[in-house]
Amino acid sequence: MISVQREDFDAGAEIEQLGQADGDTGAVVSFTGVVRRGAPDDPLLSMTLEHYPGMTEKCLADIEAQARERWPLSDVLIIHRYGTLKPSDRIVLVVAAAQHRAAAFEAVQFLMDYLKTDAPFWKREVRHSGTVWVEAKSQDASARARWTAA
Amino acid sequence: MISVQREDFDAGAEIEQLGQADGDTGAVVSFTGVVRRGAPDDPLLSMTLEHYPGMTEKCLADIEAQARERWPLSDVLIIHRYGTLKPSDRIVLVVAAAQHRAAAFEAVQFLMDYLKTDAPFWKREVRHSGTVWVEAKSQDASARARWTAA
Amino acid sequence: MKILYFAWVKAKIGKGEEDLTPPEDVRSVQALVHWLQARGEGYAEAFADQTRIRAAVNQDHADFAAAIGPNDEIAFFPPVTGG
Amino acid sequence: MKILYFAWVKAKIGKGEEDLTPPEDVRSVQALVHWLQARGEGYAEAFADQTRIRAAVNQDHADFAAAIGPNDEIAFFPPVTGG
Repeated sequence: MISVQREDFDAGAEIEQLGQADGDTGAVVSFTGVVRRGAPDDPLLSMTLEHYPGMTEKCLADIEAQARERWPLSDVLIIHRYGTLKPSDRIVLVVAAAQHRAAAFEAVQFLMDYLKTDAPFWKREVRHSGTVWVEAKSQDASARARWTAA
Repeated sequence: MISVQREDFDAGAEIEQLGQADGDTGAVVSFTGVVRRGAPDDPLLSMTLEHYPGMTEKCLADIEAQARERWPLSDVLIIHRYGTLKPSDRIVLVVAAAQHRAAAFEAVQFLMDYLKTDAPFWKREVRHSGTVWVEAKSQDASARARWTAA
Repeated sequence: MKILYFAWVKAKIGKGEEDLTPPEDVRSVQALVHWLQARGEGYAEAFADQTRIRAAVNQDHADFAAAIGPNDEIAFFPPVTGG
Repeated sequence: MKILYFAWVKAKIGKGEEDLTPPEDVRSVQALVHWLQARGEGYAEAFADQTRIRAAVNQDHADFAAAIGPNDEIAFFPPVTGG
Protein backbone atom coordinates (compact mmCIF):
# COMPACT_ATOMS: atom_id res chain seq x y z
CA MET A 1 0.00 0.00 0.00
CA ILE A 2 1.20 3.51 -0.68
CA SER A 3 0.19 6.89 0.63
CA VAL A 4 1.41 10.40 -0.21
CA GLN A 5 0.09 12.68 2.50
CA ARG A 6 0.53 15.91 4.40
CA GLU A 7 -0.42 14.32 7.74
CA ASP A 8 1.87 12.53 10.16
CA PHE A 9 1.61 8.75 10.52
CA ASP A 10 1.62 6.27 13.39
CA ALA A 11 4.56 3.94 12.72
CA GLY A 12 3.57 1.57 15.54
CA ALA A 13 0.03 1.07 14.29
CA GLU A 14 1.29 0.41 10.76
CA ILE A 15 3.92 -2.10 11.92
CA GLU A 16 1.32 -3.80 14.10
CA GLN A 17 -1.03 -4.12 11.14
CA LEU A 18 1.62 -5.50 8.79
CA GLY A 19 2.63 -8.04 11.44
CA GLN A 20 -0.92 -9.39 11.33
CA ALA A 21 -1.07 -9.35 7.52
CA ASP A 22 -0.92 -13.09 7.30
CA GLY A 23 -0.53 -15.90 9.86
CA ASP A 24 2.85 -16.65 8.39
CA THR A 25 4.53 -13.29 8.88
CA GLY A 26 7.59 -13.70 11.10
CA ALA A 27 9.53 -10.51 10.34
CA VAL A 28 8.52 -6.88 10.02
CA VAL A 29 11.21 -4.35 9.11
CA SER A 30 10.54 -0.62 9.15
CA PHE A 31 12.44 2.47 8.12
CA THR A 32 11.40 5.83 9.50
CA GLY A 33 12.99 8.95 8.04
CA VAL A 34 13.23 11.92 10.37
CA VAL A 35 14.03 15.60 9.65
CA ARG A 36 17.52 16.34 10.96
CA ARG A 37 18.43 19.61 12.59
CA GLY A 38 21.86 19.52 10.95
CA ALA A 39 24.95 21.57 11.72
CA PRO A 40 24.74 23.39 15.08
CA ASP A 41 26.22 26.56 13.57
CA ASP A 42 23.44 26.74 10.96
CA PRO A 43 20.42 24.87 12.32
CA LEU A 44 17.44 23.89 10.22
CA LEU A 45 14.30 25.85 11.02
CA SER A 46 11.95 24.03 8.65
CA MET A 47 11.91 21.92 5.52
CA THR A 48 9.32 21.98 2.76
CA LEU A 49 8.80 18.90 0.62
CA GLU A 50 7.40 19.62 -2.82
CA HIS A 51 6.21 16.73 -4.97
CA TYR A 52 4.68 15.95 -8.35
CA PRO A 53 1.13 14.80 -7.62
CA GLY A 54 0.18 11.87 -9.81
CA MET A 55 3.72 10.94 -10.76
CA THR A 56 4.62 10.40 -7.09
CA GLU A 57 1.85 7.86 -6.55
CA LYS A 58 2.69 6.15 -9.85
CA CYS A 59 6.34 5.94 -8.91
CA LEU A 60 5.71 4.57 -5.39
CA ALA A 61 3.23 2.00 -6.71
CA ASP A 62 5.83 0.94 -9.27
CA ILE A 63 8.63 0.45 -6.73
CA GLU A 64 6.25 -1.43 -4.45
CA ALA A 65 5.41 -3.77 -7.36
CA GLN A 66 9.12 -4.26 -8.09
CA ALA A 67 9.84 -5.17 -4.46
CA ARG A 68 6.96 -7.65 -4.36
CA GLU A 69 8.29 -9.27 -7.50
CA ARG A 70 11.81 -9.64 -6.09
CA TRP A 71 10.97 -10.87 -2.57
CA PRO A 72 8.20 -13.03 -1.12
CA LEU A 73 6.55 -10.30 0.95
CA SER A 74 3.32 -10.71 2.84
CA ASP A 75 2.80 -6.94 2.88
CA VAL A 76 4.46 -3.63 1.98
CA LEU A 77 3.72 -0.09 3.06
CA ILE A 78 5.18 3.20 1.84
CA ILE A 79 4.03 6.48 3.37
CA HIS A 80 5.72 9.69 2.22
CA ARG A 81 4.78 13.11 3.54
CA TYR A 82 4.92 16.46 1.74
CA GLY A 83 4.46 20.01 2.95
CA THR A 84 6.34 21.88 5.65
CA LEU A 85 8.07 19.89 8.38
CA LYS A 86 10.13 20.78 11.44
CA PRO A 87 13.25 19.09 12.85
CA SER A 88 12.40 15.70 14.41
CA ASP A 89 9.23 15.37 12.30
CA ARG A 90 8.77 12.09 10.45
CA ILE A 91 9.11 12.28 6.65
CA VAL A 92 8.78 8.74 5.39
CA LEU A 93 7.82 5.27 6.58
CA VAL A 94 8.62 2.10 4.68
CA VAL A 95 7.57 -1.25 6.15
CA ALA A 96 7.89 -4.75 4.72
CA ALA A 97 6.55 -7.97 6.25
CA ALA A 98 7.78 -11.42 5.27
CA GLN A 99 8.10 -14.93 6.57
CA HIS A 100 11.84 -14.54 7.18
CA ARG A 101 13.99 -11.56 8.05
CA ALA A 102 16.37 -11.48 5.06
CA ALA A 103 13.56 -10.71 2.58
CA ALA A 104 12.08 -8.00 4.81
CA PHE A 105 15.46 -6.29 5.38
CA GLU A 106 16.42 -6.38 1.72
CA ALA A 107 13.03 -5.15 0.52
CA VAL A 108 13.04 -2.12 2.83
CA GLN A 109 16.59 -1.19 1.79
CA PHE A 110 15.67 -1.60 -1.88
CA LEU A 111 12.54 0.53 -1.44
CA MET A 112 14.47 3.30 0.32
CA ASP A 113 17.21 3.31 -2.31
CA TYR A 114 14.67 3.55 -5.14
CA LEU A 115 12.63 6.14 -3.31
CA LYS A 116 15.69 8.37 -2.92
CA THR A 117 16.57 8.32 -6.61
CA ASP A 118 13.17 7.90 -8.32
CA ALA A 119 10.33 9.45 -6.34
CA PRO A 120 9.64 13.03 -7.47
CA PHE A 121 10.16 14.92 -4.23
CA TRP A 122 12.28 18.02 -3.67
CA LYS A 123 13.35 19.48 -0.36
CA ARG A 124 13.73 23.17 0.38
CA GLU A 125 15.41 23.90 3.67
CA VAL A 126 14.98 27.06 5.69
CA ARG A 127 18.21 27.36 7.67
CA HIS A 128 19.39 30.05 10.00
CA SER A 129 21.59 31.34 7.14
CA GLY A 130 18.88 31.29 4.47
CA THR A 131 16.83 29.08 2.16
CA VAL A 132 18.38 26.33 0.02
CA TRP A 133 17.20 23.53 -2.23
CA VAL A 134 18.71 20.22 -1.11
CA GLU A 135 20.99 18.73 -3.80
CA ALA A 136 20.72 15.07 -4.81
CA LYS A 137 23.54 12.94 -3.40
CA SER A 138 25.74 10.80 -5.60
CA GLN A 139 25.84 8.09 -2.91
CA ASP A 140 22.08 7.66 -3.34
CA ALA A 141 22.64 6.82 -7.01
CA SER A 142 25.31 4.26 -6.10
CA ALA A 143 23.10 2.77 -3.36
CA ARG A 144 20.42 2.24 -5.96
CA ALA A 145 22.89 0.83 -8.51
CA ARG A 146 23.70 -2.15 -6.26
CA TRP A 147 20.25 -3.64 -6.97
CA THR A 148 20.85 -3.82 -10.71
CA ALA A 149 24.54 -4.78 -10.61
CA ALA A 150 24.39 -8.58 -10.76
CA MET B 1 19.02 0.05 26.02
CA ILE B 2 18.06 -3.55 26.54
CA SER B 3 15.09 -5.24 28.14
CA VAL B 4 14.25 -8.91 28.71
CA GLN B 5 10.61 -9.06 29.65
CA ARG B 6 7.45 -11.12 29.73
CA GLU B 7 5.23 -8.19 28.70
CA ASP B 8 4.44 -7.04 25.19
CA PHE B 9 5.98 -3.81 23.89
CA ASP B 10 4.77 -0.82 21.87
CA ALA B 11 6.97 -0.71 18.78
CA GLY B 12 5.60 2.67 17.69
CA ALA B 13 6.34 4.39 20.99
CA GLU B 14 9.88 2.98 21.03
CA ILE B 15 10.58 4.05 17.42
CA GLU B 16 9.14 7.48 18.18
CA GLN B 17 11.43 7.84 21.18
CA LEU B 18 14.56 6.75 19.32
CA GLY B 19 13.74 9.18 16.51
CA GLN B 20 13.92 11.99 19.08
CA ALA B 21 17.10 10.67 20.68
CA ASP B 22 19.19 13.44 19.27
CA GLY B 23 18.50 16.37 16.94
CA ASP B 24 20.68 14.75 14.35
CA THR B 25 18.85 11.43 13.96
CA GLY B 26 17.68 11.03 10.38
CA ALA B 27 17.05 7.28 10.17
CA VAL B 28 15.33 4.82 12.49
CA VAL B 29 15.29 1.16 11.45
CA SER B 30 13.28 -1.43 13.37
CA PHE B 31 12.93 -5.18 13.28
CA THR B 32 9.91 -6.80 14.88
CA GLY B 33 9.86 -10.58 15.20
CA VAL B 34 6.43 -12.18 15.22
CA VAL B 35 5.35 -15.73 16.15
CA ARG B 36 4.44 -17.57 12.95
CA ARG B 37 1.58 -20.02 12.76
CA GLY B 38 3.57 -22.25 10.41
CA ALA B 39 2.41 -25.14 8.26
CA PRO B 40 -1.40 -25.22 7.84
CA ASP B 41 -1.47 -29.00 8.31
CA ASP B 42 0.23 -28.70 11.72
CA PRO B 43 -0.49 -25.25 13.11
CA LEU B 44 1.29 -23.75 16.07
CA LEU B 45 -0.89 -23.42 19.16
CA SER B 46 1.65 -21.69 21.39
CA MET B 47 5.37 -21.14 21.84
CA THR B 48 7.26 -20.90 25.11
CA LEU B 49 10.52 -19.00 25.23
CA GLU B 50 12.87 -20.11 27.98
CA HIS B 51 15.95 -18.02 28.74
CA TYR B 52 18.96 -17.87 31.03
CA PRO B 53 18.33 -14.92 33.37
CA GLY B 54 21.49 -12.93 33.91
CA MET B 55 23.35 -14.31 30.92
CA THR B 56 20.64 -13.02 28.56
CA GLU B 57 21.00 -9.44 29.81
CA LYS B 58 24.79 -9.70 29.72
CA CYS B 59 24.70 -11.03 26.16
CA LEU B 60 22.29 -8.37 24.87
CA ALA B 61 24.28 -5.59 26.54
CA ASP B 62 27.41 -6.98 24.91
CA ILE B 63 25.96 -7.09 21.38
CA GLU B 64 24.57 -3.58 21.85
CA ALA B 65 28.06 -2.39 22.81
CA GLN B 66 29.54 -4.12 19.76
CA ALA B 67 27.03 -2.46 17.45
CA ARG B 68 27.71 0.97 18.95
CA GLU B 69 31.41 0.42 18.41
CA ARG B 70 30.96 -0.53 14.75
CA TRP B 71 28.45 2.13 13.68
CA PRO B 72 27.83 5.75 14.69
CA LEU B 73 24.44 5.18 16.33
CA SER B 74 22.51 7.82 18.20
CA ASP B 75 20.52 5.12 20.01
CA VAL B 76 19.90 1.37 20.15
CA LEU B 77 17.08 -0.65 21.68
CA ILE B 78 16.72 -4.40 22.10
CA ILE B 79 13.59 -5.84 23.70
CA HIS B 80 13.26 -9.62 23.87
CA ARG B 81 10.27 -11.37 25.41
CA TYR B 82 10.15 -14.71 27.20
CA GLY B 83 7.27 -16.85 28.44
CA THR B 84 4.35 -18.29 26.50
CA LEU B 85 3.30 -16.58 23.27
CA LYS B 86 0.58 -17.21 20.69
CA PRO B 87 0.75 -16.93 16.89
CA SER B 88 0.98 -13.26 15.77
CA ASP B 89 2.41 -12.19 19.15
CA ARG B 90 5.55 -10.05 19.03
CA ILE B 91 8.75 -11.75 20.26
CA VAL B 92 11.53 -9.27 19.73
CA LEU B 93 12.09 -5.64 18.81
CA VAL B 94 15.42 -4.23 17.68
CA VAL B 95 15.67 -0.54 16.80
CA ALA B 96 18.69 1.53 15.79
CA ALA B 97 18.77 5.27 15.18
CA ALA B 98 21.52 7.02 13.25
CA GLN B 99 22.23 10.09 11.20
CA HIS B 100 22.13 8.14 7.93
CA ARG B 101 20.25 5.04 6.86
CA ALA B 102 23.13 2.70 5.99
CA ALA B 103 24.40 2.59 9.59
CA ALA B 104 20.91 2.02 11.00
CA PHE B 105 20.12 -0.81 8.54
CA GLU B 106 23.45 -2.55 9.08
CA ALA B 107 23.30 -2.25 12.86
CA VAL B 108 19.82 -3.80 13.09
CA GLN B 109 20.83 -6.68 10.80
CA PHE B 110 23.99 -7.24 12.83
CA LEU B 111 22.06 -7.18 16.10
CA MET B 112 19.49 -9.68 14.80
CA ASP B 113 22.17 -12.02 13.46
CA TYR B 114 24.05 -11.96 16.78
CA LEU B 115 20.87 -12.30 18.77
CA LYS B 116 19.91 -15.44 16.82
CA THR B 117 23.23 -17.17 17.44
CA ASP B 118 24.34 -15.77 20.82
CA ALA B 119 21.41 -14.85 23.06
CA PRO B 120 20.48 -17.72 25.40
CA PHE B 121 16.85 -18.29 24.43
CA TRP B 122 15.20 -21.59 23.56
CA LYS B 123 11.82 -22.08 21.92
CA ARG B 124 9.41 -24.89 22.69
CA GLU B 125 6.52 -25.12 20.28
CA VAL B 126 3.16 -26.65 21.03
CA ARG B 127 1.86 -27.77 17.65
CA HIS B 128 -1.26 -29.63 16.74
CA SER B 129 0.90 -32.78 16.41
CA GLY B 130 2.73 -32.36 19.72
CA THR B 131 5.47 -30.45 21.54
CA VAL B 132 8.91 -29.85 20.02
CA TRP B 133 12.03 -27.86 20.84
CA VAL B 134 12.97 -25.61 17.92
CA GLU B 135 16.36 -26.55 16.44
CA ALA B 136 18.99 -23.89 15.71
CA LYS B 137 19.31 -23.14 11.99
CA SER B 138 22.62 -23.37 10.17
CA GLN B 139 21.70 -20.31 8.06
CA ASP B 140 21.66 -18.25 11.27
CA ALA B 141 25.30 -19.20 11.86
CA SER B 142 26.21 -18.19 8.30
CA ALA B 143 24.27 -14.93 8.61
CA ARG B 144 26.33 -14.12 11.67
CA ALA B 145 29.58 -15.16 10.02
CA ARG B 146 29.29 -12.40 7.40
CA TRP B 147 30.09 -9.79 10.07
CA THR B 148 33.46 -11.33 10.89
CA ALA B 149 34.46 -12.34 7.35
CA ALA B 150 36.47 -9.32 6.19
CA MET C 1 1.06 20.37 -24.48
CA LYS C 2 0.96 20.53 -20.66
CA ILE C 3 4.30 21.53 -19.18
CA LEU C 4 5.10 21.35 -15.45
CA TYR C 5 8.03 22.78 -13.48
CA PHE C 6 9.12 21.84 -9.97
CA ALA C 7 11.49 23.05 -7.26
CA TRP C 8 14.00 25.70 -8.38
CA VAL C 9 13.05 25.21 -12.03
CA LYS C 10 9.57 26.41 -11.08
CA ALA C 11 11.03 29.24 -9.01
CA LYS C 12 13.18 30.49 -11.90
CA ILE C 13 10.42 30.24 -14.50
CA GLY C 14 7.93 31.80 -12.11
CA LYS C 15 5.13 29.28 -12.61
CA GLY C 16 4.44 25.62 -11.94
CA GLU C 17 2.40 24.75 -14.96
CA GLU C 18 1.44 26.04 -18.40
CA ASP C 19 -0.28 24.90 -21.57
CA LEU C 20 1.84 25.62 -24.62
CA THR C 21 1.73 24.76 -28.31
CA PRO C 22 5.30 24.49 -29.56
CA PRO C 23 5.95 24.34 -33.32
CA GLU C 24 5.46 20.98 -35.02
CA ASP C 25 9.17 20.27 -35.31
CA VAL C 26 9.49 20.14 -31.49
CA ARG C 27 9.26 16.37 -31.23
CA SER C 28 11.68 15.52 -28.38
CA VAL C 29 12.33 16.66 -24.82
CA GLN C 30 15.63 18.16 -26.02
CA ALA C 31 13.88 20.16 -28.78
CA LEU C 32 11.34 21.39 -26.24
CA VAL C 33 14.14 22.57 -23.93
CA HIS C 34 15.71 24.54 -26.80
CA TRP C 35 12.39 26.11 -27.69
CA LEU C 36 11.64 27.00 -24.05
CA GLN C 37 15.10 28.56 -23.55
CA ALA C 38 14.18 31.22 -26.12
CA ARG C 39 10.97 32.17 -24.31
CA GLY C 40 12.53 34.57 -21.83
CA GLU C 41 15.09 35.20 -19.15
CA GLY C 42 13.56 32.90 -16.49
CA TYR C 43 13.49 29.99 -18.94
CA ALA C 44 17.03 30.68 -20.17
CA GLU C 45 18.25 30.71 -16.59
CA ALA C 46 16.34 27.55 -15.58
CA PHE C 47 17.73 25.57 -18.52
CA ALA C 48 21.22 27.11 -18.56
CA ASP C 49 22.88 23.98 -17.12
CA GLN C 50 21.02 21.03 -18.60
CA THR C 51 23.06 18.52 -16.58
CA ARG C 52 21.07 19.77 -13.57
CA ILE C 53 17.67 19.17 -15.20
CA ARG C 54 15.63 15.97 -15.28
CA ALA C 55 12.46 15.35 -17.27
CA ALA C 56 9.36 13.20 -17.12
CA VAL C 57 6.99 12.43 -19.99
CA ASN C 58 3.47 11.46 -18.91
CA GLN C 59 4.69 11.00 -15.33
CA ASP C 60 7.53 8.62 -16.16
CA HIS C 61 11.19 9.58 -15.93
CA ALA C 62 12.45 10.23 -19.47
CA ASP C 63 15.74 11.22 -21.04
CA PHE C 64 16.14 14.23 -23.29
CA ALA C 65 16.01 12.03 -26.41
CA ALA C 66 12.46 10.90 -25.55
CA ALA C 67 9.81 11.64 -28.18
CA ILE C 68 6.93 13.95 -27.25
CA GLY C 69 3.63 14.89 -28.87
CA PRO C 70 0.94 17.57 -28.45
CA ASN C 71 -1.12 15.55 -25.95
CA ASP C 72 1.76 14.71 -23.63
CA GLU C 73 2.41 16.00 -20.11
CA ILE C 74 6.06 17.03 -19.84
CA ALA C 75 7.73 17.95 -16.54
CA PHE C 76 11.12 19.53 -15.79
CA PHE C 77 12.78 19.42 -12.38
CA PRO C 78 16.12 19.07 -10.56
CA PRO C 79 17.35 15.58 -9.54
CA VAL C 80 14.89 14.29 -6.94
CA THR C 81 15.65 14.31 -3.20
CA GLY C 82 12.88 12.26 -1.56
CA GLY C 83 13.07 9.78 1.28
CA MET D 1 29.90 -25.33 41.77
CA LYS D 2 26.57 -24.06 40.49
CA ILE D 3 25.35 -25.97 37.46
CA LEU D 4 22.39 -24.89 35.32
CA TYR D 5 20.49 -26.75 32.61
CA PHE D 6 18.15 -25.30 30.00
CA ALA D 7 15.61 -26.45 27.42
CA TRP D 8 15.66 -30.20 26.67
CA VAL D 9 18.87 -30.66 28.70
CA LYS D 10 16.91 -29.51 31.72
CA ALA D 11 13.96 -31.73 30.74
CA LYS D 12 16.16 -34.84 30.45
CA ILE D 13 18.05 -34.20 33.69
CA GLY D 14 14.84 -33.30 35.45
CA LYS D 15 16.06 -30.12 37.13
CA GLY D 16 17.17 -26.65 36.13
CA GLU D 17 19.86 -26.03 38.69
CA GLU D 18 21.99 -27.81 41.25
CA ASP D 19 24.98 -27.21 43.49
CA LEU D 20 27.58 -29.94 43.10
CA THR D 21 31.12 -30.52 44.27
CA PRO D 22 32.90 -32.55 41.61
CA PRO D 23 36.28 -34.14 42.43
CA GLU D 24 39.30 -31.85 42.24
CA ASP D 25 40.51 -33.27 38.94
CA VAL D 26 37.38 -31.96 37.19
CA ARG D 27 39.00 -28.78 35.88
CA SER D 28 37.39 -28.28 32.44
CA VAL D 29 33.90 -28.21 30.97
CA GLN D 30 34.71 -31.46 29.17
CA ALA D 31 35.78 -33.16 32.42
CA LEU D 32 32.59 -31.94 34.10
CA VAL D 33 30.49 -33.42 31.27
CA HIS D 34 32.22 -36.80 31.74
CA TRP D 35 31.67 -36.70 35.47
CA LEU D 36 28.00 -35.71 35.07
CA GLN D 37 27.37 -38.46 32.51
CA ALA D 38 28.08 -41.03 35.22
CA ARG D 39 25.54 -39.54 37.62
CA GLY D 40 22.48 -41.31 36.24
CA GLU D 41 20.30 -42.10 33.30
CA GLY D 42 18.93 -38.59 32.75
CA TYR D 43 22.45 -37.15 32.67
CA ALA D 44 23.72 -39.90 30.38
CA GLU D 45 20.88 -39.24 27.99
CA ALA D 46 21.27 -35.43 28.08
CA PHE D 47 24.97 -35.64 27.27
CA ALA D 48 24.81 -38.63 24.87
CA ASP D 49 25.43 -36.47 21.79
CA GLN D 50 27.83 -33.74 22.84
CA THR D 51 27.69 -32.05 19.43
CA ARG D 52 24.20 -30.95 20.44
CA ILE D 53 25.32 -29.36 23.72
CA ARG D 54 26.64 -25.85 24.32
CA ALA D 55 28.13 -24.51 27.53
CA ALA D 56 28.56 -21.21 29.34
CA VAL D 57 31.00 -20.43 32.14
CA ASN D 58 29.99 -17.53 34.37
CA GLN D 59 27.36 -16.48 31.82
CA ASP D 60 29.73 -16.34 28.84
CA HIS D 61 29.65 -18.83 25.99
CA ALA D 62 32.53 -21.26 26.48
CA ASP D 63 33.93 -24.25 24.64
CA PHE D 64 34.44 -27.63 26.26
CA ALA D 65 38.16 -26.97 26.73
CA ALA D 66 37.41 -24.00 29.03
CA ALA D 67 38.86 -24.22 32.54
CA ILE D 68 36.45 -24.26 35.49
CA GLY D 69 36.80 -23.91 39.24
CA PRO D 70 34.68 -24.54 42.35
CA ASN D 71 33.22 -21.03 42.42
CA ASP D 72 32.11 -20.95 38.80
CA GLU D 73 28.59 -21.02 37.39
CA ILE D 74 28.43 -23.55 34.55
CA ALA D 75 25.44 -23.93 32.23
CA PHE D 76 24.57 -26.58 29.65
CA PHE D 77 21.99 -26.09 26.92
CA PRO D 78 21.18 -26.81 23.26
CA PRO D 79 22.23 -24.31 20.56
CA VAL D 80 20.26 -21.13 21.19
CA THR D 81 17.18 -20.17 19.15
CA GLY D 82 16.36 -16.61 20.13
CA GLY D 83 15.19 -13.73 17.99
